[in-house]
Amino acid sequence: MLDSVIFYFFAAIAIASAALMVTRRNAIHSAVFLITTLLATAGIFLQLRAEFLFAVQIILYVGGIMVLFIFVIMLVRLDAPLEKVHFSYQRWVAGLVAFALALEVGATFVLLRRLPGQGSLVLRAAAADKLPPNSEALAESLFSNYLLPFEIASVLLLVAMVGAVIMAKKRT
Amino acid sequence: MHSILNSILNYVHGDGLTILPQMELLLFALGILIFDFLLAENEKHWNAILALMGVAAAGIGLFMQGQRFAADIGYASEHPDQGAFPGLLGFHETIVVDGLFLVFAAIFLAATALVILLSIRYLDLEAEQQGEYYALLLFACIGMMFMASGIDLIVQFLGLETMALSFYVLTGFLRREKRSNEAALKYLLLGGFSSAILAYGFSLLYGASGGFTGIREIAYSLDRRMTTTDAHGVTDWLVILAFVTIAAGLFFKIAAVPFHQWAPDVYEGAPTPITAYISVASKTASFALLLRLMTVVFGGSQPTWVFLMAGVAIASLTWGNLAALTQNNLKRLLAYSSISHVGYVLLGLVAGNLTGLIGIVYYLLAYVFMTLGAFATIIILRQRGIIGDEISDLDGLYQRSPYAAVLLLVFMLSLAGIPPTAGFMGKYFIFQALIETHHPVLAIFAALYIVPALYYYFRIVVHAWVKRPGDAAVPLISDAQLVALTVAAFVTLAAGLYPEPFTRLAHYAIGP
Amino acid sequence: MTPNGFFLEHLWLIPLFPLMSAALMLFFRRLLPKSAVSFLCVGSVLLSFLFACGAVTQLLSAPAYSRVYQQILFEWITPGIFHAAVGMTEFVADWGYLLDPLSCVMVLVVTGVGLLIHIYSIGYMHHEEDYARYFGYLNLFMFAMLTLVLANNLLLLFVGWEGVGLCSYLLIGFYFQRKSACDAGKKAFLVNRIGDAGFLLGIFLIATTLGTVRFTSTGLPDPVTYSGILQTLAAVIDQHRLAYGAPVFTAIALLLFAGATGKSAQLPLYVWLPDAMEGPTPVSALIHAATMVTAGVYMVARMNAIYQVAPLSMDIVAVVGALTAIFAASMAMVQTDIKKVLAYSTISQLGYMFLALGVGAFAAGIFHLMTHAFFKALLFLGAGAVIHALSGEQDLRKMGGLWNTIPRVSRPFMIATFAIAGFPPLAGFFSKDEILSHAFNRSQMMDRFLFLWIIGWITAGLTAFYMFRLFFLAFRGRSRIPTQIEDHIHQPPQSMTFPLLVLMLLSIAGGWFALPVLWGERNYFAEFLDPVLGGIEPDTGTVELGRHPLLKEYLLMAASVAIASLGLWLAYRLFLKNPKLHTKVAEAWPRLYRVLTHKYYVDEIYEALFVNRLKDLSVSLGFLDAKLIDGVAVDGTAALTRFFSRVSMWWDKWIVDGLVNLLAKVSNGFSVPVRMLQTGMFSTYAAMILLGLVILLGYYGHHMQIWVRNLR
Amino acid sequence: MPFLSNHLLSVVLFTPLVGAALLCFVPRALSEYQRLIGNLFGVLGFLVSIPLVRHFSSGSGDFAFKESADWIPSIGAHYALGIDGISLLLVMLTTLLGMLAIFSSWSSIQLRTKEYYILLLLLQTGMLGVFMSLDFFLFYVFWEVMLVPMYFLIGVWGSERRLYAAIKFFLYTLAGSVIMLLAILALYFNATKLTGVQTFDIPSLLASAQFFPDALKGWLFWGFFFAFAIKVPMFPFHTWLPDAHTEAPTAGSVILAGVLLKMGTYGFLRFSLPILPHDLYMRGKIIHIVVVLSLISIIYGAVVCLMQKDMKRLIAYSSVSHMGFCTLGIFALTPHGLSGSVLQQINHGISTGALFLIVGMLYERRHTRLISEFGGLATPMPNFAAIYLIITLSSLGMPLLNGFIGEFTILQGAFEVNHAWAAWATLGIVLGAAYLLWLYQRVVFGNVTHEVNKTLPDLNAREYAVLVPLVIIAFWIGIYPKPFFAVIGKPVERIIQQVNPEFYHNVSPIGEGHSASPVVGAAARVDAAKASVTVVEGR
Amino acid sequence: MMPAGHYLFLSLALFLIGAIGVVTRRNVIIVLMCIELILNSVNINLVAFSRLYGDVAGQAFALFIVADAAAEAAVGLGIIIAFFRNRETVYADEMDILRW
Repeated sequence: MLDSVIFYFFAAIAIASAALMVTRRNAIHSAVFLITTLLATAGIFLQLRAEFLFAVQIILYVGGIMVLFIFVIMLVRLDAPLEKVHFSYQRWVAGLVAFALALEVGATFVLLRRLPGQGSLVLRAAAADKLPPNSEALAESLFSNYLLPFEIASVLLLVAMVGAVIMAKKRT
Repeated sequence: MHSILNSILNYVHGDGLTILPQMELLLFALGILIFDFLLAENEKHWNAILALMGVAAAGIGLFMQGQRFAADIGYASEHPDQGAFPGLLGFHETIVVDGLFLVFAAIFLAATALVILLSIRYLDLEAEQQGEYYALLLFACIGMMFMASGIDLIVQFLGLETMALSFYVLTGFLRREKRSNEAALKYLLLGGFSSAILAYGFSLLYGASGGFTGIREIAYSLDRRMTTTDAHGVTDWLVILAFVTIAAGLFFKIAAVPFHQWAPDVYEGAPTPITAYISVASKTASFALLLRLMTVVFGGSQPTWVFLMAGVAIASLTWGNLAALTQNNLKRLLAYSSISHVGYVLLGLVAGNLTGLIGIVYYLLAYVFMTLGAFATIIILRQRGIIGDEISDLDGLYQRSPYAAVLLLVFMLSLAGIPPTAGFMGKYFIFQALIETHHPVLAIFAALYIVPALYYYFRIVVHAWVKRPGDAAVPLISDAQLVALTVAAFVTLAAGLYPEPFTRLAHYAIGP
Repeated sequence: MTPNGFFLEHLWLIPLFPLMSAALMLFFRRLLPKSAVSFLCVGSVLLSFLFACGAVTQLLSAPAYSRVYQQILFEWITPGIFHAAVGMTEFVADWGYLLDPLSCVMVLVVTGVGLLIHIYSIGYMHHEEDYARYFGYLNLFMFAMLTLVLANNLLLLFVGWEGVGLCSYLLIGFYFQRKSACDAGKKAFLVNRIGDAGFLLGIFLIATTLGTVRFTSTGLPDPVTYSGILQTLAAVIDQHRLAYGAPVFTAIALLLFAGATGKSAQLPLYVWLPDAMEGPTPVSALIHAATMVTAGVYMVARMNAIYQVAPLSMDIVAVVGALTAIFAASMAMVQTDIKKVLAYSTISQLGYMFLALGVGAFAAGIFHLMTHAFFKALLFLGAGAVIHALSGEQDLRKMGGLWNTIPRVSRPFMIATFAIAGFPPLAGFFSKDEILSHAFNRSQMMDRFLFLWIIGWITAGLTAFYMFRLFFLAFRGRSRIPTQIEDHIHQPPQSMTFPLLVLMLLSIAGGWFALPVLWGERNYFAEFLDPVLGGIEPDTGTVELGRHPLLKEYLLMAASVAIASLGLWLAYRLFLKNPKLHTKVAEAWPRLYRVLTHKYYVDEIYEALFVNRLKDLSVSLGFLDAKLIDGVAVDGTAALTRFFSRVSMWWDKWIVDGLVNLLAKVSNGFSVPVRMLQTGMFSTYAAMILLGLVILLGYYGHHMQIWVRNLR
Repeated sequence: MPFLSNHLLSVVLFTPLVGAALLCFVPRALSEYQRLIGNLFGVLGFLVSIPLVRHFSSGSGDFAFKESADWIPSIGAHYALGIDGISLLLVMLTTLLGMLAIFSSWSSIQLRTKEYYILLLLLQTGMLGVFMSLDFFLFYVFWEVMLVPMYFLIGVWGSERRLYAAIKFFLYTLAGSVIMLLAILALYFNATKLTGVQTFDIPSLLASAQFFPDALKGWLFWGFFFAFAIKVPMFPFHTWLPDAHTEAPTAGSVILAGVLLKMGTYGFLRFSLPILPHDLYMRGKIIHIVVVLSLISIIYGAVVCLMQKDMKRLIAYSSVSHMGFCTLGIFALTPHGLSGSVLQQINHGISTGALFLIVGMLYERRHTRLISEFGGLATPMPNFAAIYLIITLSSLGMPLLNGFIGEFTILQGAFEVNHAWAAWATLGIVLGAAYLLWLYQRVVFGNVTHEVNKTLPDLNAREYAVLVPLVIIAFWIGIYPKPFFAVIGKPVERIIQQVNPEFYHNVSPIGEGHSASPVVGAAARVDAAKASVTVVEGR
Repeated sequence: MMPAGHYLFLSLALFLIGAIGVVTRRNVIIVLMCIELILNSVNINLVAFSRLYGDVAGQAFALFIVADAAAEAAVGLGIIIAFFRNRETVYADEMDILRW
């Protein structure tokens, strides 16, 4: 029961702030709402017993990436001239398409008469106490099964670093 | 000391072998990044040489892999009781070295080498001769190789992202160029969006399969789900959603209609060698990925998506050809034409039989060299003070540089699919596959699209051959460019005149 | 016992002489002086004539029914086997020559008259610059004509047939600077081509019916390998595989006859012959009077076996001949151009010949062909001499009183006029009388064919009338010649008068070969030809005159002489006695006169028919501008085809090609909007990606039902 | 040298290519040398093809001078060459016209001579390859390859609307050939399915095609049909032709009309006929459609000719008409039709090639092709007029010249099958005379209407050298076509045996199935009867 | 434990919101943020499934996704800065040099 309360609470926050993020004029506001969404997601991670990811989400996402975003927003001084029209002119078209997508996904559900939450997806999940300690398990997985992705991720980050440096450095 | 060497050797003969070429590339890429600091402004060419050496080293690594693969396959054929031989597996079966990887990796390496050759003078002209450029090229190549060799969703995704991120940066490498900036930004945003969609699909696939990330396990479990009556349909919508999102992500990468719109803009804005690289290598790598996913994971549901694929293919053919008809920017024109080529390759997937798959590989092989060649000609046009990507910049190329004009003709013929060029052979296999799988109408459609294609390719030829040169100077062609051009032309012609080895290669890639 | 001998063995040389000379003329005309040209050309024809005489003599030495000599030089067209109605057989057209009584007559007429006209041409054309070209064409014509008459199969005959047509085209257009000459040449060629198309189809039909195009296998070593039309026809009828009068025979006969109407200027394809008078006069004499135009007659006679088993076609031939005869004669009465009169007269006389063929009197037809060749050649040459003397004047209204000025011309001309008018004992009398008598016999057999004789009889009167009109206008009465021309009138040179003289003798004596049987003489001519013209039944020859009562014969003769005299008298009254009278007559029947002078408006009808059609179409379709109509009206005969041509062009440009171009335009037109979707706007692209997702999902939304249903 | 004599066809095929390769290395400034080498290889190309005639024996009707080597074993494509009588004639025509075309360009091409000769030589290799290939894959490669040089010949050296014409030619032909490619693939696929052997070998594929179901054969036929119909060109696929012929340089027009169009008819003969369905109804329908299109081509082409103002355009349309005869002959499916058609292809190459050469000569003198610009040329150029006349006559089917033999044989063949076909086609002959003579009259006869024309020089030695061989061949075929028929006969018989075997079994349509011999016997009896009459007379 | 479908639904909602943001926003920085949002929704999926199947692979995957998001953000922001330097704007509808 508590589980559901926690879930619905965080889910509500996540969706609401995501919606707000998309609709705010001010980029900084948007960024702040994104942070809220990410934090809510972190909560859901916790609810799902993914403690390590919860930490990563807060430290890396909220602490790292979003700071970067805000930093850039400041850098490009977009707070000064607020967007006059914050939706671009094709918003109706785009909105329509997105709506159609949502509708189709919904239709897919209805068509199959299997709304999410029903059917065999509600397999009894493994009991929380039977789960191994999350960080350890993840670490083991990362350094055994997913050793190679781990290495590739390092290359990826290297690329990102090099790229960011090249792109952002002042012209010579 | 000796033991360290020993362990390295052990590693190289074990898991290490499966990522040997990537490791070598990485080593050289890092080397370039470091070495770059030591080089004076006028010595930057060494970066390129280092990069080429890296490619060569990777080539040797690839060759070693090939040797081992051949040996193992021989062993497996002598011991059929041990089950089908999937290739050299490594890293907890997240990666495989098989024919497909070997051939595609060879293609990537060749493309990378050619692009490096083409870049040297181009970067000089743009005054952007920097080590990072070559390093990023190699990084991109690493990413593509992982895309081709990964049999785990995570490896594939990370490989894709490595490649994509390198390309975003490379596209925007000419930071002073507005077009380059804009292209990079568009590419990044759209690419990021599509990657996110792809990731969403992967996550669904992970769920639908019951917690697997290896594609073979996923395939196995999906097959079981589909055949067991009990749990039927439950995950169907998940699979569908997964398929749709994955397909959308990959269609974006290969620039198939309607996910193609980034291509012309990015092609136009990016530095031309990078354009060539994107249009060639990125597309080929994404096809490798598509091929793996579609044949392994979604192979069982082929009948359900074949019409979808056909629709996308026809749409790509139509859109690409139509838009190219009146295009005057060479790079955009080739972008549109590459969209139509995607259509042909997808038709191979529609057929889906052995000939079709061979056709895909052959077509991509041909496509790489002929498109690189075509872009190489555009790169040659880039001279001091001339951007050289408008069709009129070609005027009188024949008088100015007959060799380039002749090669351009070869590339255009090949792109159009006129024998005896590689492009024709590629189309040949695709058509053959369509006929074999009883898709005559598709075949007729595809065949007739050669006609408009020829029209716009020959617009280019007309400018190069028939139109009088204006006051344009004789283009200076560097030796490196000449080598690249010649190699591209040689392969394009050789694969058309004597297709046998290339056919074998394609066969090798697909396996028995 | 087959005939043989040197000349027969060298039969192939007869056409070859003129060919070689022609080749020399045409390729080396720059190098040869006029004297050499004359020598070579006349010499070659003389050689042909001598060889022809030799061959005929050697042939005559054989008994009557063995008088066939056939030689095959090589196999010409050998395209392989085919299905004929008689079975599968190999198609072979030889290059071979056949000399039998019929070709004897023809070859002698052709070489003989040809030789005379060559000689005549030396004088007539001596001031011509393109002397060598003229003689080259003339010799080429001799080659073609000799090939025609000596050919041993229909296809080789067709070679000659087309060859003479070509030479006619070239010679009519000899003065190629004159547009009218070129047009006339073209008209001749085209009208002939229409007939030839029929002829060709006839050949095909013969080949597919009988499996061969060779006339006869007589004279060849082996009748099985060398099958002939005559023999196969006999066999087919003999075995009752095709009946006498079978439609296929009629079809063959009529198709061949279509060719003959073109070449021999019969209704309705006669229109080219009057125009053909644009050529030099000796040409008119040789080609358009004596030889080429009779090719049709020769061909029908040659194929008489077919015609005899197709009675319906015989009747049609007779009717067409008779109608042509009177039709042309009526037009000849009012012509003012001396050559045009003769041209219409030629058409009329050819009509007589076809009348003869049609009533089964093949020998009579050939006989008239021969005599006609003599006197008509004489008339033309005479006319040519007159024109020559008058420095090119051809209008009868500007002549007159030449009787004593050029006696070497006027005397032979008068003889020829009497001959053609049919006064005894000149050649024309016998031949024409024989035709009329056969026509009358035909009406005895079938009453409704009496009109054939009546027409022939009336035509005889008309002939006398227009010929004497011509004679009186040209030679008698008051001179109407402008003075500056009159001063230059001169007697023709020897080379021109000699042929006239010879022809005059022939016009007188030519008829005595076939004196009527009732005079107690044998009709040598008919007997001579009987082996060829006797049809496939050897015992039913055409020589049946003896059966008829004498009185009737005499009456017929008297009738024709009487009507000829009437014609003479009328002409005398109208044109000599009282020159004003004929204008009064003309004014009395203005309509008739006008119709006649306008040649029954046939050219105009052809023209108007097409033009009006064209106008209707063009108004209703609204495509064609006035300019086109004007342009087409100028050349009415081609109007319809040109109209179709325009329409076809239009069709080509806007429909056939238009579709292609339209496709190109449409795709180009679509190109721009498609590119416009490439707005450069990021959001559009992103929206497009989403749209793609929608489409993919939508596809599955549709597809899933099936999938799920299958799973359940 | 045994190697050369064993690879005679390869030698013939690649001689022009060697020339082209050699020309690549001649510096651009030395245009005289380029000209020399170009002409040398043109002549050489013809000379090396002469041994083909000498060593060809028309006895078996099978392919001679066969060569075969593996090319793409994985799909069963071979480098396989071979010729039978039909291809022999076409090969000879190609080398001859190729030589003359190169020779005719001596003075008319001053721009980019090197490339010009290279392209002409390449073109020749392509065309020869089409006629020699015994492998479908190879055939298709040559078929397409040849488009490229032709495109450039039109596009670079053509007249005003050259680019339009060139691309139109290319696209039109390409559209047909890609469909043909699919048909080839389908044929290959089905044959492989049938026999289990992967091969592109033409004879064996066509042999397996005999066992295909009729519906499939019908589809295959139409697949091939478009490519060939466009190439021939048959109404309504002909509109590329007037443009291409008109805009191309003289040599290009000569080759286009002389050789390229023959590829279509050759294709019909070699590939389309053997895949005709056996079912008489289906076959009849197909043949009916094709024949009607041929007839329309004949008449339509001729009618359109009457309206042309441009000489080359007129001759181009006349090609439509003449090629209509060829297709008519082919689809008559009788030995006569086929033999005539093959011969007519040669004839058309000779006559129309010569006509284009003639127009080219006028164009070189006056730089216009409008008929109205000429008139009265007989006065300044009498020899020209004479040769022109001969060629005109040959084209309009005057007996003793080549055109007649072909047309007659075709018509005879068509007549055997259907009288109406022949009758309609005969109309084409009549019209043919009309437009050709009218053209001749407007150009050659009459007074000289333009002052410039008064001083036009007559033919020079080089022009004689180009035209006289054609005139000689025209007469040769016209007077003694037997050797040609002999060469064609066997292959044609083979084709008919394969396509229309009933032809050789059918009984005569009239009567109760008598064979030929009794009739001849009866004929002999008639002769005997006549002889007896003779004897009676003799007494 | 909640039914897995609810997590999917949440993730789908975030995905759609993110997609709508990508499509409709002019400011490229916000677009980039929306992409981050989508990646976040992916993570929810992965973690939920991971929990469902009691298997850490999903979490590992999610970790890599985070890494990727970080990398993308870094490069993206770098490019945005470079773009801004040249064009003095970050509005998507003002980048329209490349079109047609």
